[in-house]
Amino acid sequence: MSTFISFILAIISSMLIDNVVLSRFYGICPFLGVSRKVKSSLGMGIAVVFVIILATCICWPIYTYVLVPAGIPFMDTVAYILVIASLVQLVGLFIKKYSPALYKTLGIYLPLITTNCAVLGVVQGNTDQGLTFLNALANGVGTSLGFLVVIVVFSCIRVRLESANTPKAFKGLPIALITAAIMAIAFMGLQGLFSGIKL
Amino acid sequence: MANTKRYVITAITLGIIGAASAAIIGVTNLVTREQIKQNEQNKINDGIAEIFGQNSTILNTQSIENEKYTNTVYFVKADEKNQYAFRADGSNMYGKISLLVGFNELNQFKGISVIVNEQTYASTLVNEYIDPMKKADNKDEALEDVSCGATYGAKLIRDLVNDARSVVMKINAKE
Amino acid sequence: MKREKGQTKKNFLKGIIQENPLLVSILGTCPALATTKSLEAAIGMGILFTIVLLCSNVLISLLRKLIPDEIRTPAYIVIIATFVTMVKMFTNAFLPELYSTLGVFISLIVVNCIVLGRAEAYASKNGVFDSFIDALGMGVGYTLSLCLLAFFRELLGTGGFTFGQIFTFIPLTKLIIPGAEKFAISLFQTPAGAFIVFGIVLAVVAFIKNRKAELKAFEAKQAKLKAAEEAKAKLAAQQAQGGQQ
Amino acid sequence: MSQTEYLIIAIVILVILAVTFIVSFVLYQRTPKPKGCEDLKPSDEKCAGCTNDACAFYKEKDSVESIEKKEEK
Repeated sequence: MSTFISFILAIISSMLIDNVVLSRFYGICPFLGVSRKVKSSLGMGIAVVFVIILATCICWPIYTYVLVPAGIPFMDTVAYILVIASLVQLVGLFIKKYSPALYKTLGIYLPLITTNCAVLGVVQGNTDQGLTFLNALANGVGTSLGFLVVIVVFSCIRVRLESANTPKAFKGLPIALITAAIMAIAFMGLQGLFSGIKL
Repeated sequence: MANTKRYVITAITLGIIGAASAAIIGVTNLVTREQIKQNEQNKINDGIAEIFGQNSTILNTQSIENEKYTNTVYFVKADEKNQYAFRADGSNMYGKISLLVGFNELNQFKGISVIVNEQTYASTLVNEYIDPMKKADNKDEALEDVSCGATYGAKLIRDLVNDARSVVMKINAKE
Repeated sequence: MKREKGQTKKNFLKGIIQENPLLVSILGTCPALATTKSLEAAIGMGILFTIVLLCSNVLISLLRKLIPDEIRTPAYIVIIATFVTMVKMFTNAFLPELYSTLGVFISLIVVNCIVLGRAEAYASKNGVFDSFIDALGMGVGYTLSLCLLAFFRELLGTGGFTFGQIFTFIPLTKLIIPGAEKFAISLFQTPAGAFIVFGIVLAVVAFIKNRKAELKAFEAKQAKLKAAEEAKAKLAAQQAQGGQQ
Repeated sequence: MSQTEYLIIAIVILVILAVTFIVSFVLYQRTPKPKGCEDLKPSDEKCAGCTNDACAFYKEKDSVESIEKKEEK
């Protein structure tokens, strides 16, 4: 029972407290770039959630059962980037062949995910921190859901930002960064949630 | 005909790139492997010096197999008494930490030092739990008030220290 | 290919001013926000980034005729991943503090949009020397903009600069402005501060760009006005001549 | 299973990963877009903010704009 609780706590912790975009800074490029329309950012978020969970499930066993016994743990980055890139292409292939509707919404983001820092950041972070598989999976799920939550919330704000009369120099990206800073402060408030939990 | 020729060339170039990258990584590995091991060893020496004082020397090491991990016990000779230090590794949902836990010849808890700290909240763990333990003059009492805290951090440290204590007890009993 | 006289200088300066990867084309923002907590970490990150960019640009421009067009991107990704692993191993061995402060962000250079972007946009089309200069310009430009961010974040966050924690061969020096420690706003050391500093820096860059554009538009209008007056004056002179004959 | 055998297995797995990546990359490029999506041009609505010029659609976007410019002339 306690492992189940710690699994859920790990998900919530990496989703809200240690949010991937606002406090660990992985995945800022798509976060700033693509979050103009709510629907497009939702599509991007779902694609990232799908790829992160698949990537964690594949990369962690590769690291522990293949690379470490073989004595070449330094090859982890090469293996992860190959796994993530082939995952993205295979998922794209699958979507292209079997579901045109899904391709219409997600198709444009798939090539972007390979250069998305969040996916490799999470996978590399899992093994660098030496997490067990359960914790790594929880970290993956929590991080991707956190990414989805933040990117959708940010795109709602950003839609309203377009109509706000910001000074000429701040139009576009600078004002989006300042709002992201305010969101980061809000998320920082959740910092002490778990250090006091009695288990 | 031209098609297969193109495939052959592609395959050869990719093969060359793959072989070249493997060679580059292999050579860098050979160059840097000793240095990385040396860095590890320096960290452990600093840890032991921190716990047992500067003039401590490592007599010999013995590796212990248990269900979770294989780790080494360091037999340390400090101020003419042979004492023990055990390196305990552990991880929780925030990441891995490995501590060097020192015991004097009467199996009393002597000190603690952090070798590897990959926790996401690395600094909070050190400030809240490990520094007070180091500063406290009565070590055993400091150990108690840390291990009664039931947060994830305290729980992890308590497990590691207890692991170390059990291993050192076993070795002492044997001798 | 005729080499214009100033091409290498222009090619180098392009990376720093016109097409600065971080401040103008806003690429590679992930490590920029994360590693600029201290000036030393920013310098370290910049150096590592420049090394990877130089090696990958040179090797890619060497092999550009060999790699068939269809599988360019996978070959580039493998080459960049190799150099990143090499750099990671060297930092782990010779600069362990830099390795532990940067942590995951050294491996994130592989997915950095600049490295793949420069490889695809420039190195696959130009000669080795041009790609080297372009990579050097981009690397120096990226490092300078990282140091700009880190300068403000560390100055405002801790009231001064500490050197020697990461590059341990420098003796630990703390250049703290006397009395500034009390006014240090520790918000700038947190992620929120990174967003604020980056936003304001981008706003200043946008302001300079708008100002330049206005100046050019103003000069263009002036030139047009002058040209119109000259045309009128020439017309008047012709009529005066016509009148005298 | 001595370490060298593990090493051989690891190298084989890495090669398999690389081959699957390249094969899937080529197949992804070759499969035609689904029927309804031929006209999925990188419209500005989705690609507006993104500055990642290494992405495949970015190149299409340039080619699309260059075609439009030619039509205007």
